[in-house]
Amino acid sequence: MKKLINSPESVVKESLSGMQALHSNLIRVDLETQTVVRADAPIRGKVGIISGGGSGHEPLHGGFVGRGMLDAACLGEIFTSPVPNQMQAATRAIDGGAGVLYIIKNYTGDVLNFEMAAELAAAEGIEVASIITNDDVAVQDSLYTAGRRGIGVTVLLEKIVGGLAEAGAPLGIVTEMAQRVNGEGRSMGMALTSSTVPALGKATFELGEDEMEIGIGIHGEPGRRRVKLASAAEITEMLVKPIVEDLQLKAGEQVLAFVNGMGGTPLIELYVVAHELAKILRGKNITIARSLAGNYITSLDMAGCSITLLRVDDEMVRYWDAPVHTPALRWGI
Amino acid sequence: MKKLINSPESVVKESLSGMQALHSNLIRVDLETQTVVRADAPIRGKVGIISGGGSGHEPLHGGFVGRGMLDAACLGEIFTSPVPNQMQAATRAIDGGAGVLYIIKNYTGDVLNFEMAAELAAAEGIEVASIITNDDVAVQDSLYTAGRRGIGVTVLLEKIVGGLAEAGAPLGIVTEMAQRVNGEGRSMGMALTSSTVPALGKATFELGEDEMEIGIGIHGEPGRRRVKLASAAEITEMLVKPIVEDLQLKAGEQVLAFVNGMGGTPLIELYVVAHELAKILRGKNITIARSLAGNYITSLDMAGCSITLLRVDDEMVRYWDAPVHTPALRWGI
Amino acid sequence: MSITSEAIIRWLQRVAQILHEKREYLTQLDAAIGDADHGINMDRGFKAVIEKLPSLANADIGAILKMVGTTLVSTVGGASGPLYGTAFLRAGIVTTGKSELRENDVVEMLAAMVEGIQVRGKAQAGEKTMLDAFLPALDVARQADLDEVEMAQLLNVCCQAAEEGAQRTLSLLATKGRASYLGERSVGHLDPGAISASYILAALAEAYG
Amino acid sequence: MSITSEAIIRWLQRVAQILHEKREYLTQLDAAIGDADHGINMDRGFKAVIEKLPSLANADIGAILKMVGTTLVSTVGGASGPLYGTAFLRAGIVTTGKSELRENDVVEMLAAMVEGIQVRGKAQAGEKTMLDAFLPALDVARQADLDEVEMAQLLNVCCQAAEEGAQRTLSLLATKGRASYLGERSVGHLDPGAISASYILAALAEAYG
Ligand SMILES: Nc1ncnc2c1ncn2[C@@H]1O[C@H](COP(=O)(O)OP(=O)(O)O)[C@@H](O)[C@H]1O
Ligand SMILES: Nc1ncnc2c1ncn2[C@@H]1O[C@H](COP(=O)(O)OP(=O)(O)O)[C@@H](O)[C@H]1O
Ligand SMILES: [Mg+2]
Ligand SMILES: [Mg+2]
Ligand SMILES: [Mg+2]
Ligand SMILES: [Mg+2]
Repeated sequence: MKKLINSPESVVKESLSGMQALHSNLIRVDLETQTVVRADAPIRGKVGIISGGGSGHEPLHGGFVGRGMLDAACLGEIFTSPVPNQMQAATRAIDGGAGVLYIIKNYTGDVLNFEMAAELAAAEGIEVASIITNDDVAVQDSLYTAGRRGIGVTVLLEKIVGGLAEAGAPLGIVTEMAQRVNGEGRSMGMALTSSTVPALGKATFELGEDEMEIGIGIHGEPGRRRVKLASAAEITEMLVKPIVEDLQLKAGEQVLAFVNGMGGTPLIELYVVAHELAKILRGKNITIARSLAGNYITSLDMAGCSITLLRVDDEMVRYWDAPVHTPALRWGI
Repeated sequence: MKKLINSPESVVKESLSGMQALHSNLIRVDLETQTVVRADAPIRGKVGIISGGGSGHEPLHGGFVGRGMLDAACLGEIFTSPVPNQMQAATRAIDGGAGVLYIIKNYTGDVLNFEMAAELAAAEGIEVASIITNDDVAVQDSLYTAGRRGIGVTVLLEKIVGGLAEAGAPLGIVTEMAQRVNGEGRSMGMALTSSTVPALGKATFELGEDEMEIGIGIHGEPGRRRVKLASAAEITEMLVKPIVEDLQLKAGEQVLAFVNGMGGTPLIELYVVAHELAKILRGKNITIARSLAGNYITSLDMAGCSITLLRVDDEMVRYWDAPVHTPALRWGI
Repeated sequence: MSITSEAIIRWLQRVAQILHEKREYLTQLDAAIGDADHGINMDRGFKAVIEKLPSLANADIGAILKMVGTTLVSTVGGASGPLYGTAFLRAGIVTTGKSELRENDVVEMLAAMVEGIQVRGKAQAGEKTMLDAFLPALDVARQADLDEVEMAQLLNVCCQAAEEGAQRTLSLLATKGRASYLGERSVGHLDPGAISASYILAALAEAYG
Repeated sequence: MSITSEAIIRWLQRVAQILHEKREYLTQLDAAIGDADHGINMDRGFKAVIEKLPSLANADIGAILKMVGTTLVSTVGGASGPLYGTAFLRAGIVTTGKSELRENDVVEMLAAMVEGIQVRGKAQAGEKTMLDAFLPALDVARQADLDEVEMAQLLNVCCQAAEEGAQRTLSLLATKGRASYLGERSVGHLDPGAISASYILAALAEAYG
């Protein structure tokens, strides 16, 4: 295992400490509870937005804390959901009296821990609403299973909903927007290589030189199927087709297109995928109203990418465009 | 070789085309000449800033074209300097009558090709000044050799000088600032893995599981020495020490600290390095006035990092903070 | 015979020991169909439990088990944290004030654990989860208690049923938890949570014996 | 005997062929002490040259070589593009209007190439660059011309000197170009540009012979 770390045990806290050192104008990091909180929190009268999950997906979620996005992020160990006490600490730290929205990616661990945290918050008299993102079309949705995973849409949702909350919208409206964004967004990912969990010290799965995994999540798990390595054009097609079908995207519609790297894939390749994506969408007469390309929701050092399409309306675009100032996303400020 | 590409021959142009598809509000890409030009160029009366070099360093330089930074970038093949005709096309496209500054990283190829381009521009009556960045302390500087390489400082210089040019400064002042930034900045890099040039199809060099290269450049070349793998703390020390010494940084001084990933290293690790860097600087009573962490000047999919320290004064900080809107760096707009 | 508070403490110590020894193995199992952290998670959680045990030297079984529950909830994370946490919390509730457990108390305790896991996780038998170890264990414990089988034997059949149940997850298709994302590819792998559950029940038998 | 325009065309075709065949080898050499692109660069450049040759069927040698120079400048990139480009441009200038080259013209042409490379690249003998092939070739060509050696023999000694010079770069420490960044580690590797230079001179001997 080759990583720029000191030890598997210390990587999460040291990385958070590095964030603190570089972004003390934006965030306060509590190393004890592994929470990242907006430097100016709590903001009286503003709905608080909290997200969280395992570490290893950087910049998600700590890198999205700041004006116009998240009020706090709770980070677990690598790929391990945070525990309710962390959410409790974050909720207390940022509650401005207007209620709090939990943004939860749909994984059993995340859902259960946030659920327990919501029970704790309720007991303290803090109003909490939750949105569970589940945009991953690689997984069959069903009432009888754990359902689809939450992946790329989470980033877009945190920005749009964060912008809305910053504008002063009440908890009900913020939650409704969160549901709408989650409802209009779909994603799918693929891996060229496995990631390496520091504590495990070696690749989670072995892939042949001519193989790849299609339909992966963000926890280094293998995907839905292992297939022969293909060209960027073919890979993009494999990812986009199920998204467009599931979203029933039609000619004339507008999307926010998000080409996300899994952590080990350089930008030059992500733009090749963006090129293929733009070609496919052009062919279907679907317009890219806004876009994002880069490593935003990652799986440690995994090489690969995911594509997210979000069918946008004017309101979503307005709050996407709204000023944001976080370690990882910044504009207008 | 595992990459999200269609073919080694098409990767540069397709990646540029993907940039164009996602950022048509900011840039115009000419695929024929592989130049990226500001959408609103030429700007009458503004000094034009052009940089360029081989591809494979994304987002450098194409991702830095836009308001407040570069007017144009010329991209060669992977790790191969662009040719004078490209610089000629870019110079013509962006010349606003106030002269043009070429920002050149010190590599024989880049220097020679830009030199020929400057001769062509002069023949056309366009005033051209050049700055050659040479911040890499891994390489001994000497009159009798090719001298130090230009690496991380280039990114910071493009931002600061771009801000100054945007503010309307004349070519002489812009060039002087470029020289000052280059003079006050030093960098050093290291690799955990080799990068893989698409046309070569395999790693440029082989590294054992317990080895790393110290003192690398950005072209996938081996470094100054191969040593045993070490902790993030030790690696950071190895990189920072020669920088601080060469810059003769003293207690009480202020720096812009730049922790750069080589393309295949995820943010979680870069922040661990940032943590170590902040610790070292704190120990020397050197203040981090501004910072940047992420993959900005890369070497394809190489895992590793470089550290750049730039001794800043108020004027540099002012133009660092000035609004910028490019595909890869954006704030204040 | 009955299980004393001391035996409960021995149980937890033994669990911590086994989970530490099996840390890599459980993590490997999780690498195949999950995210390669189950062993790490459980080891972290039970280490924290062990650290708190001294402060509970004279506590009743209910207090001890509730402490285990809250400690697991606040240190394990992932799916297994809230699930095992709730299981032990509920075990603590039904054993509140007790300083020893008889056969029917053990059945009640196991039933409370299973209920806790199901209330949180909403899984049924056969979904390839820790329940596929717990449910058969509860079934045989219940039957053994009806048959007035005495403690050592009850714990033995119980841990054997858990072990067999855990092994049967090999051929199951996961429909809950992280392994469900793999669909058909989850078949042919053991469920890490079922295996850790079988260790926990095995440790109880050992601690009593 | 003299070198005709047709022989010059054959030379360039042969260079393109050799560089294409040696593309991987030259790139490998560059991987060891550079950035793994020299073979790719040279192959791209001479492919472009070959495409333009038909339009120069009746041109004089100077015009052909100038075309080679501008084509290399505008297609090769890297260090080798401006260096070989300038070399051929200058070769074209000193052969302007000529439809055949005698022995002393060849010497003049080689001298112009070397001068072009040095004006641009500022390197001297022994710095582990293409000059370490070109300079010995120029020296022996000059001597051969003084000795009134005839063309075939002149080209042969010349290409042999280039080949030997290129091989001697193995033990040199690089102080110019990308390999200079490696310091001591550059010793023990051949310089890719010196090897490509030796191919170019070998092709001239072949094309004539
Ligand atoms: N809904 C559920 N009900 C019961 N057990 C579950 C459920 N979901 C997951 N599990 C158990 O949790 C185990 C995984 O635990 P762990 O790896 O620690 O958490 P995570 O899956 O969040 O990484 C699985 O092997 C399974 O036995
Ligand atoms: N200053 C110089 N003078 C002469 N030749 C040089 C000089 N610098 C580099 N070279 C030659 O160029 C070759 C490298 O060419 P190439 O790999 O195509 O360009 P780059 O180094 O830009 O990748 C070297 O092997 C060397 O022979
Ligand atoms: Mg986990
Ligand atoms: Mg090159
Ligand atoms: Mg797990
Ligand atoms: Mg080269």
